[in-house]
Amino acid sequence: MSIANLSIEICGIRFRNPILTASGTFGYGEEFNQIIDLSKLGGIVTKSITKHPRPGHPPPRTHETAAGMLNAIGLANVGVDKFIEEKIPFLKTLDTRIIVNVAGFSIEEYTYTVERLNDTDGIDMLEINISCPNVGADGLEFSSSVRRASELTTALKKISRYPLIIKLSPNVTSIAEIARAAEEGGADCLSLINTLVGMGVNHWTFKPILTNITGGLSGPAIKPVALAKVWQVYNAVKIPLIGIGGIMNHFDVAEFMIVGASLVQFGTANFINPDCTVKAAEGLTDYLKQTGISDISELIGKLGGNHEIQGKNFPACQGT
Amino acid sequence: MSIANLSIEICGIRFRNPILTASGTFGYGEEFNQIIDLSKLGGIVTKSITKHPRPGHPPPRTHETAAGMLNAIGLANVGVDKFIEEKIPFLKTLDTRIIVNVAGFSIEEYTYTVERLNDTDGIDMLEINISCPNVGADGLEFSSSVRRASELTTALKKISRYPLIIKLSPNVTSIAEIARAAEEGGADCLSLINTLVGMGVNHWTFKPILTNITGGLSGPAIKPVALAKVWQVYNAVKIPLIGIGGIMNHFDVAEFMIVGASLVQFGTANFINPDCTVKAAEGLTDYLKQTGISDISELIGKLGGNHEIQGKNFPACQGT
Amino acid sequence: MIFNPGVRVVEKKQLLPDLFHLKFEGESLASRAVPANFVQIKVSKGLDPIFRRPMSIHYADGKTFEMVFRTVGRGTHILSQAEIDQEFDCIGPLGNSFKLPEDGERAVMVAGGVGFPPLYFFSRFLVEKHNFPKENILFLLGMKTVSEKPMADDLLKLDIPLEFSTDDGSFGFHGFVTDLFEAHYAKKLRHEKIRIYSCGPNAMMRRLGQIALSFKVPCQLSLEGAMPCGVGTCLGCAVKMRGRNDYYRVCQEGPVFDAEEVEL
Amino acid sequence: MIFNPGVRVVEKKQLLPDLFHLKFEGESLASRAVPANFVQIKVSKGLDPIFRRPMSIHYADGKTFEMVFRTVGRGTHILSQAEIDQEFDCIGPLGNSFKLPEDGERAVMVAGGVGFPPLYFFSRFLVEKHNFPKENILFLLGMKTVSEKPMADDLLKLDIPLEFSTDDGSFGFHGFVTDLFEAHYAKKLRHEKIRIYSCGPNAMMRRLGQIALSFKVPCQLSLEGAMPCGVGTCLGCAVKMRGRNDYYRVCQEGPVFDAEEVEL
Ligand SMILES: Cc1cc2nc3c(=O)[nH]c(=O)nc-3n(C[C@H](O)[C@H](O)[C@H](O)COP(=O)(O)OP(=O)(O)OC[C@H]3O[C@@H](n4cnc5c(N)ncnc54)[C@H](O)[C@@H]3O)c2cc1C
Ligand SMILES: Cc1cc2nc3c(=O)[nH]c(=O)nc-3n(C[C@H](O)[C@H](O)[C@H](O)COP(=O)(O)OP(=O)(O)OC[C@H]3O[C@@H](n4cnc5c(N)ncnc54)[C@H](O)[C@@H]3O)c2cc1C
Ligand SMILES: Cc1cc2nc3c(=O)[nH]c(=O)nc-3n(C[C@H](O)[C@H](O)[C@H](O)COP(=O)(O)O)c2cc1C
Ligand SMILES: Cc1cc2nc3c(=O)[nH]c(=O)nc-3n(C[C@H](O)[C@H](O)[C@H](O)COP(=O)(O)O)c2cc1C
Ligand code: FES
Ligand code: FES
Repeated sequence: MSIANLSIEICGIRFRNPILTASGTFGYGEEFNQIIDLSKLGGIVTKSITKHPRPGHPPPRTHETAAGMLNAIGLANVGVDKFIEEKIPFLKTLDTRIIVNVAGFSIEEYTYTVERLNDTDGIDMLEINISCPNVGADGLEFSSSVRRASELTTALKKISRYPLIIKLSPNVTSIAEIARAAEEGGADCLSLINTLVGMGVNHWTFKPILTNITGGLSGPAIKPVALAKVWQVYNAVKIPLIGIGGIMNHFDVAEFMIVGASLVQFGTANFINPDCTVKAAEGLTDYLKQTGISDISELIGKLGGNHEIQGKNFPACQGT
Repeated sequence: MSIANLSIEICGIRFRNPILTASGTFGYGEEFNQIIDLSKLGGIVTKSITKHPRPGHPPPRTHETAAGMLNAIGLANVGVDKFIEEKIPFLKTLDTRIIVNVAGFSIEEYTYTVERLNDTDGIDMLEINISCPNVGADGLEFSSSVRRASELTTALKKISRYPLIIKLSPNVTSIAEIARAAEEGGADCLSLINTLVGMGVNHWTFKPILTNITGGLSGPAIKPVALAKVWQVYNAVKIPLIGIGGIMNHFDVAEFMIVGASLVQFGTANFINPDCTVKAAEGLTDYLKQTGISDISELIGKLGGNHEIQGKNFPACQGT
Repeated sequence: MIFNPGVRVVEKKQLLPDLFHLKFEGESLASRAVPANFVQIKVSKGLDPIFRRPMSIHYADGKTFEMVFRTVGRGTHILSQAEIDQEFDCIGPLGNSFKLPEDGERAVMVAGGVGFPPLYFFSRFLVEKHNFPKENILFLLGMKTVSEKPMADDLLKLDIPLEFSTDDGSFGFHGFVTDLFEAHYAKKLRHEKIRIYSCGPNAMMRRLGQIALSFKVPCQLSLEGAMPCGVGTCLGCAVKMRGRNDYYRVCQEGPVFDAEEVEL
Repeated sequence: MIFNPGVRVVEKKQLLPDLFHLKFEGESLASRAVPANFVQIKVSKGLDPIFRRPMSIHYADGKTFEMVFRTVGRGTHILSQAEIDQEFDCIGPLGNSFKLPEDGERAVMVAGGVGFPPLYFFSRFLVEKHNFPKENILFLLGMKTVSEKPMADDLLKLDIPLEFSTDDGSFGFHGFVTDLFEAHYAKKLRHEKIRIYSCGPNAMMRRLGQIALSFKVPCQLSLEGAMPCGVGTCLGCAVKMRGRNDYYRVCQEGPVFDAEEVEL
């Protein structure tokens, strides 16, 4: 049997394999370039970039939890100007897809950053992090208000030179609704999930462990939640999805693709095993051989095997 | 120093200590009566009781995950009639508080069950599980609609002989809103969290691992999420709270109390270490000695130590 | 049922690349165990994996008990690295036991692979505690292939009538152990009063249950399956009651069921 | 920086009830290590605990490297149970190193408890690789109490000027190691060109940094703190830049910083 095809095309862009790195867990690629062969990856997603540089929250910013971690980095980043000047030249030298993650605290801020990136080559797609705490007129953030998610997507789609990925937050009653709003706003792709809101407490000092009090939970602990959300969204929209949440190895990649993801991102796993992405790419080849699949895209949305399972009514019953 | 006081009073009922067992993880108390001394517990919460007996979902009903588990038991229970006839007599013999958990698929069903329980002695409180998949006029369940949560609470409060605990679901954009709705509807107490919606996939067969496809995630994996939700609700309501989610030991108990819980429930932990609750009760005594606290109620809501931290605006920033 | 926080490994044998035999010291547990009982063993100290693993008791005298297990996943892999004197946290003995054969009945044990431990224990139990004549037992063990023969080491020492099947015909009868049973039934057993006891993969027990029901032969199945709690409270180990829209708990009402009680 | 999946324990010593010394074989790692470098070690195979733990390199020759650590929590407790020949997955060497003393400078090492490993390595490095005169080093080690003295076993063998302080006065100078430094400074060091190197608890290094700044003495601090990744990408190990609203990454720009660069 010839070697299975691991490449995936979405939004007219072909990725060597479905394995990307998640925003905020891979810097701007520089550090990992010394540890692994980045040309083995489907692509890299940068740390969130904002209009202005941000120092981030005071430490402690992270906390280890059962099979996961909390982080409240506070969107620390160099700002879009320095990013274009100092980071893009390096990223351009890499033989992998580059997705720039953009964050902001108002539509104007997002627009500014996207327009600056329009003038820059060497980018394949933009991922829009809509989980920042911008509380709009309806008292909700972009990520938890249908109206605001749609407004933001529409505004950015109008101006963006690059295909737009909207990154969804799991901290909502119905992620499918937000997904549809983004799709209708013109999103080319959705990625999910961002972290779950969580916190830690020091039982000796009674203090919150994170200076920011709450943070985002990531890692294997959240994988079951992420799988459910990807499946819910897969049943709600037609645009391609990128699965994120607790992915550690090639089996996890397959599971996210089976519930509907076209690509995936490895986040926290990079901290545990810096070579997890490269190993997973190797593992996928074996896995396809073992399952007799010649093209990895055959996995996408195949939940139920030959009997495809269509979306049952959501929000889903926990069924306790 | 004299032995610290572990007892807590809420809704006019005194509990020997803050340690309860969570619904669905302790049956009706019978099995554990042979393993641990139930009089060492603050109380027992029964498996959810419904109007009619329910066999539950076809297996597989559970799935082990990273530091957690998924379950889709399907509210299997003997039904309220058989519960009163066969289980209450045993529960009455126990020297601990008895909280009966009630579930239903319509206000009428809940009402029926609560009225049947009104005729029964030997119960201290009722806990209302509002996370069942009853999709109302606004397309949402009781647990995710402010209006429906409030309707249900108001209806049950009118008739219930026993103090009412409303058990909140974490699968919502703003748990504080639902909490306030329940408080305004007359709830005497809130318990949280129920499980997070999640799923598992078999990467060899492409089938969902649970027959019900999705299930509820519980265990240490969700503790950070549960702590954040308890703290959010503590800042939103005045009635007492019962903290639930990934609690394994006395340190976890303390952490939940520090963010605002008056009592706690142990769920999944019972499966891992059947004597976890008894050990935690012992551990709490030591812990109070070590922290120099003479009355455990001094822990409640003391986040920040001497500098109490008041609720920042929610939904909280993950701060990535 | 008891809760036993510490049992200690006193013997370890590797029977096959993926088959291990452990002997533990733990009197309070060992002294109460009867055949088909199982334990819930915590294979690691931390949360990974989070659940205990159910394991049949292969044999128990007053002071020690044994288990034989195949490494199929992370939990059993960790357990296979147990070292002499290592302590494990074990709950047990749990579950019910087999019904004894009635007078004049031949006890036919039908084991699929590593399903043999409860039947091994039961065979010894019949012989040692009930003076059941060895020749009134027939033990059928199904394996994949001849190289798995070391699995039967303990069984061979029992000196009871014992026959093998292999899926590939490399040793003993060529076919499934259920086929072997049917061959015996056609030849001889159908003229006798027999009682079947079985443990093995679900598919095999389903087939055997069908055969037993069709022949109207009493048949007891010791079931396996995921067991989050093992003590009857999670309702995770459900098995369908035959002909009723309800479920038994394998850990509490079982693991042994009459074939006609359950739908596999 | 390199990624090294397997290092093997070749020696283990328990210095105190809560203090352990491990020696590993791992050439690619050991051959590149310089003082203040650290490794990120995975203490268990599974997900509990999920993160690696940062550990200073206590000493490294071409082939082996050592660490000395205190058991403070789950991770270090698991590591303390390491056995000879056990393999660990280790990333490293990571981080920067100390600046060398300039001509004529005395190197004053100020170690708080188990902060001594980078300073031990640096002292040997100065002597062995740079022919730095032993008598131009002054090593101050602060401990809680006299029973912790075995902590200094390796240090004593170095035969360099070495003094101790204990919090309770049970051995050496009575007081904190920063007080011992101040006493020395007042007496003698203020007349010399010195350079301070320090590693220890945050509070101690904050104090020492203040002292050094006020005396205008060059001072390098090797910082500790939680390190989720250790390779510069999580931004979790932030330390405040002095006088600027920004942060360094301890794992990448450090662990060694000039006292005037950071606000502890
Ligand atoms: C009452 C009882 C008695 C048992 N006695 C024995 C015994 O004597 N010897 C023995 O080798 N095994 C026995 N088992 C099966 C044993 O419990 C499983 O093999 C074990 O739990 C698998 O754990 P793992 O972590 O290695 O595998 P996992 O990683 O959990 O799973 C690996 C594979 O094993 C399957 N599996 C998982 N759990 C079970 C299970 N409980 N039963 C069957 N398959 C499972 C999974 O579907 C998967 O394919 C018994 C099970 C029960 C319920
Ligand atoms: C660059 C560097 C070098 C280090 N070198 C050494 C060394 O040579 N010898 C040594 O004994 N220790 C060293 N440490 C500290 C060591 O990493 C921690 O003690 C260890 O991570 C604690 O892990 P644990 O699981 O045992 O404790 P946890 O259960 O994680 O925590 C227990 C306690 O330790 C504290 N703690 C957790 N992580 C750290 C940390 N990284 N630094 C300080 N305190 C922490 C916690 O606040 C808590 O109070 C070093 C740390 C860094 C960053
Ligand atoms: C330390 C850390 C920093 C992160 N920073 C960002 C960020 O800047 N922008 C963003 O969109 N997501 C950020 N994330 C979220 C991840 O990209 C990812 O969505 C999440 O961690 C879940 O994936 P995982 O479980 O594989 O880590 C961050 C996550 C972590 C752990
Ligand atoms: C197997 C299982 C069954 C459960 N059944 C119920 C139930 O019937 N009613 C209910 O309100 N909650 C039920 N729950 C939810 C628990 O009561 C608890 O809210 C949840 O498990 C979180 O706590 P934990 O992490 O300590 O398990 C169940 C949980 C599990 C694991
Ligand atoms: S394993 Fe929990 S009820 Fe049987
Ligand atoms: S530990 Fe991750 S950036 Fe330093």
